[in-house]
Amino acid sequence: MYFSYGIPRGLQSIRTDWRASIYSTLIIAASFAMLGIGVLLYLNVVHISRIWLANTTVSLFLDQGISAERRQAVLERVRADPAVIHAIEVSPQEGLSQLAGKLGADHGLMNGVDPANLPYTIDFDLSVDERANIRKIAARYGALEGVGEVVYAERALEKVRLFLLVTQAVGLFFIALIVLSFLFIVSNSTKLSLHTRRDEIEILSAVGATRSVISSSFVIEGMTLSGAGFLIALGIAWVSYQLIVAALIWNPATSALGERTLFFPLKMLLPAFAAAVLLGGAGSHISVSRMLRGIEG
Amino acid sequence: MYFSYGIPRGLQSIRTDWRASIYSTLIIAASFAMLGIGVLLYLNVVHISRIWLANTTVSLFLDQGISAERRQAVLERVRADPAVIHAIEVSPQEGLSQLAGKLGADHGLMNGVDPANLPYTIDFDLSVDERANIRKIAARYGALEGVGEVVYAERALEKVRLFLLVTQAVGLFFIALIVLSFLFIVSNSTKLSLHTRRDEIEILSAVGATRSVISSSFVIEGMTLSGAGFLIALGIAWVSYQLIVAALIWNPATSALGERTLFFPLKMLLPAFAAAVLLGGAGSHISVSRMLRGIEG
Amino acid sequence: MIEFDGVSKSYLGMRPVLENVVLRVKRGDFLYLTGVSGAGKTTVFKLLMLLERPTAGTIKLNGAEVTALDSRQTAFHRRRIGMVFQDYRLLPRLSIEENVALPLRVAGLPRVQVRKRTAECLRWVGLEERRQELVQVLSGGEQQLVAISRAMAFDPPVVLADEPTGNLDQNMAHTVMSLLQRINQRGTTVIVATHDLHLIRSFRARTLLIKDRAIHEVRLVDHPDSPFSPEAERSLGAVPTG
Amino acid sequence: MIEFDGVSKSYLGMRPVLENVVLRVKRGDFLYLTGVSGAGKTTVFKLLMLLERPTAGTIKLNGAEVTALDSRQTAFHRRRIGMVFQDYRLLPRLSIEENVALPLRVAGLPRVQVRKRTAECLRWVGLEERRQELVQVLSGGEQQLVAISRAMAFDPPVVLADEPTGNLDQNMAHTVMSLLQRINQRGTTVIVATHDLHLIRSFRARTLLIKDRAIHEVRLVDHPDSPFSPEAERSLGAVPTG
Ligand SMILES: Nc1ncnc2c1ncn2[C@@H]1O[C@H](COP(=O)(O)OP(=O)(O)OP(=O)(O)O)[C@@H](O)[C@H]1O
Ligand SMILES: Nc1ncnc2c1ncn2[C@@H]1O[C@H](COP(=O)(O)OP(=O)(O)OP(=O)(O)O)[C@@H](O)[C@H]1O
Ligand SMILES: [Mg+2]
Ligand SMILES: [Mg+2]
Repeated sequence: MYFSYGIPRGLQSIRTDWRASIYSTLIIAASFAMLGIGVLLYLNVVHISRIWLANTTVSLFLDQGISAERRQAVLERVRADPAVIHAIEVSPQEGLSQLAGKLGADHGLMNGVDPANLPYTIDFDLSVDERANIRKIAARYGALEGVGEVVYAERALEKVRLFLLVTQAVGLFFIALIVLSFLFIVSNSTKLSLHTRRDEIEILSAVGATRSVISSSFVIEGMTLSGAGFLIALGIAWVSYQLIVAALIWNPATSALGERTLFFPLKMLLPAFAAAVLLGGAGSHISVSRMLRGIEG
Repeated sequence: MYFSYGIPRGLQSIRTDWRASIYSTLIIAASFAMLGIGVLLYLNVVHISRIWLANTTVSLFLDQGISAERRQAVLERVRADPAVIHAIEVSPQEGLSQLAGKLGADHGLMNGVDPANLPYTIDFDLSVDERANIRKIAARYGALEGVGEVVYAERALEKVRLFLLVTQAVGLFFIALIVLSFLFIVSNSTKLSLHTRRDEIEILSAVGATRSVISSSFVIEGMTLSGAGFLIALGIAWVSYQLIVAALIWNPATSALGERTLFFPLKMLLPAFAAAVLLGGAGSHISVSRMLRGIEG
Repeated sequence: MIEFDGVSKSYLGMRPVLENVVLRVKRGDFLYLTGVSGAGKTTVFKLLMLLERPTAGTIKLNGAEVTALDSRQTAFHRRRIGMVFQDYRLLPRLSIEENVALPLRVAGLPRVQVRKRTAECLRWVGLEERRQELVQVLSGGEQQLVAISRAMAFDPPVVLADEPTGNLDQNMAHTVMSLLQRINQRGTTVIVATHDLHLIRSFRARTLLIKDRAIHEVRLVDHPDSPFSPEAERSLGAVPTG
Repeated sequence: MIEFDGVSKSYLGMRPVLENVVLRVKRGDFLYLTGVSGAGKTTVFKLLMLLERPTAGTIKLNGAEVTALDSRQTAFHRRRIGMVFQDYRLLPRLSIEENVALPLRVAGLPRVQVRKRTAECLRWVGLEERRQELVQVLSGGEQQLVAISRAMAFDPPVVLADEPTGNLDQNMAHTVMSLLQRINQRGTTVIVATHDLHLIRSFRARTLLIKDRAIHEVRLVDHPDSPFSPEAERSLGAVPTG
């Protein structure tokens, strides 16, 4: 049925009524583009805020008067940890000047502080995947011999968590709305283009075509147009993405941001393409079937 | 022409082919909804980050050994400034404990600091409108008698400015894309629905209707459907907005955020509605005219 | 073969078109269905094709009740009837050949067979040379020939021709009627709906008249100008010819 | 009034339909245009209506060259010609009344006048009782009557009727032909395209034949069965009647 009638007829239909095909494809492409843009924006906001806003620097304050060997052993232990990135040792002098830097205008306050009172510290960051486990990791290092206090910005972490929560909730709500709008647009444009081909469907039915044969050519047509729309939208999204990343990287202030952006991964695109094609086919099938029930009374 | 033919015929067309009218209206509504959601999200992100992210606390460090009267005079002067909100006086003791709080885990460092070395400060915030003028305002207060140093987080401000810049640039780019997609969807669905009415246009032309008469009923139809689509989308956007705000306010952590959100102001909605109606009319007019040129050869 | 029993049809909210119609057509019959404009000729065909459902009564084809068929059976039922629609019902953007091939293709016939049969049907109406042309650019008569050709494509046991010569010149009309007679001689049941008394005069056959919502048999008389009795002639609203 | 001078027409990429056609029709003429299926009858009408443009030659109506008209003038030109299309070209979702009123409404006539004129045109074809019915549910013949009615609505100086009786019963055909003759007597130029020799036989008038891409005048003879000379009859592909 599909090979003898549906596929050739569906493709022929696209060719012979190429104007309507172009209009439908562009509607679908634009809807996919809107959807893709929404999802991409959301993914990047969550991704980048997860990386950037999370200040997960952990400071291990080593015991006062710790031996140089022990210090070295702790440092090596830290560096060997796969959860850890960017581990560095900070001497009391460096620590003091860093603190002065942090205080900014208030740096005058540090004048009375004696570096001899300060401990050596080891500062490190956690890899993105391990950031959720910061508490456990901190506790683990706190129990280590030679480590006095373990410090990390617990409060800042809470803020980031809240930010992510709000962003995700609001973002997902909006994405749900966009998906709904998208489905509305695609289904109504399918209905609109089929509505005008009621004649054709009636004629096919009158010459003895079964429902599934009639639907087959429309399913092929719907799948092709939807797939084409998806690919066009993907092209638009990709070009937009490249433009934005290029603009971000070009500006030194945002170049690090630009390098952290995401495009849709391939393992997401292939199922999405398949879904788009199926969606087009299913939409056409449903519309045609509904129309046929109407025609047959 | 519009009264004797265009308006009655346009409205009749909507009624008699109500299915196609519903399909078109829903396509337009969904596109407007996507557009509206995008714009609303953008407006709110910019608006809220402008208010919330901008840490514009200004600290006036008063001269060491300033008289109590003079301190009072400066405070009153500050409080009388319309650009200023939340002005408070901070004693050296209070300042020190605030600083310890800021340092968090590093608070042990403050043990060696003597509050007698610290000055009185006056901390205040700037009203949202005046935040851009922070430099000028700081300089003005620096010149005041009794004020030693004026401190504000210049670096943080730069960061926020950058954030806003990136958000606005990326946001506007995406909004441009959404607007383009929107126009594509609306124009192509107009073309699609007119394409199928080529017969009707040919018949009108054959019975002696001028181009403007033919176009008139389609213009009325396009305006009505586009206006209806706009209103439906507005309803969707409003309900979504209310839901999100209610959710934000319901959570104590985000309730302050929820209270700061914006919906489209009325003075923006009225022109937008007019634009939607005009867009629908213009789109139909252009499509019909192009088709007529094709028919007349 | 075709049996209408007490069939009534009224379209939604309209006065009835047919009332309590009884009709018997035997396999291999050739007959005319006539009546004034709006009498219900097309309606009878549509009922038989299941394009409309009767308000009351039963319709049988080969003893099987057609109104009881489900969607799939309806499709197979329609393949047993070739109908020439009064308004042709062609797909304008397809070529002549593709329109004629349509019933064969939707039935899933192999490509070679479709091509062979299509060529044959087109030869009968003299359109095989022009088979690539789009139907939408054809003249009225040419479209009618395509419609006739398509109705024959399946070689169905029943052919219903609704006003098949209304847009044809006399020569072409003669060809088409001869064609219908030829397939009838091979066993196909043929019903021609027409109001063209000259046609009936040239190709005499059993004639049914729809009048006052019922189907009557018309008595044929042996008169060179009119095949009908004066009474039947009057019911048909015919004006005296010649 | 109507002048074709050296008019040729070939549709895109096809062999020519008309070549170097010369035609003169005087105001108040009544004439038949005949020819086999696909001869070009409809094409002649479409050229005159400016629905198609000639490949060569000039067409004049009342001395004004129609091919030189701009878009607006074309609309006014078409209001001077009432055409009954072979395929009716009605708007199926409008009522009978609205279809007939269409040319009047698009011309901007006041509502009262539109209603009055529409009722009058519908009365001529006997459809005034059914004016509210949708065109899409009408029978073939009823639609043809609506198309005829619409062509008269503007009371145009020229009426072109393309196969106007192809789907009508004899009685209705007679009514329509009498109507055309009556408006012709009031000064309207009427051209009827038909291949129905019986029609020409009943309502004799000057007859033009399209043959071999040219228009020929047909000599009328005084014979009860055929109005044409045997030669003309042969060109028309008519089979001997009776
Ligand atoms: N779908 C429908 N809804 C309502 N009325 C209809 C419908 N189809 C046909 N009719 C009406 O039923 C009557 C019979 O129509 P039908 O088409 O059967 O006539 P007919 O004998 O074929 O006439 P003609 O010779 O003009 O084709 C007509 O008056 C027509 O208006
Ligand atoms: N738009 C078109 N494009 C290509 N060919 C066309 C077009 N319109 C008509 N033709 C061809 O021109 C020829 C004349 O067509 P026309 O409709 O004028 O014939 P006609 O005399 O009216 O025939 P009929 O009696 O069958 O209506 C036909 O062979 C037809 O196929
Ligand atoms: Mg009929
Ligand atoms: Mg013709």
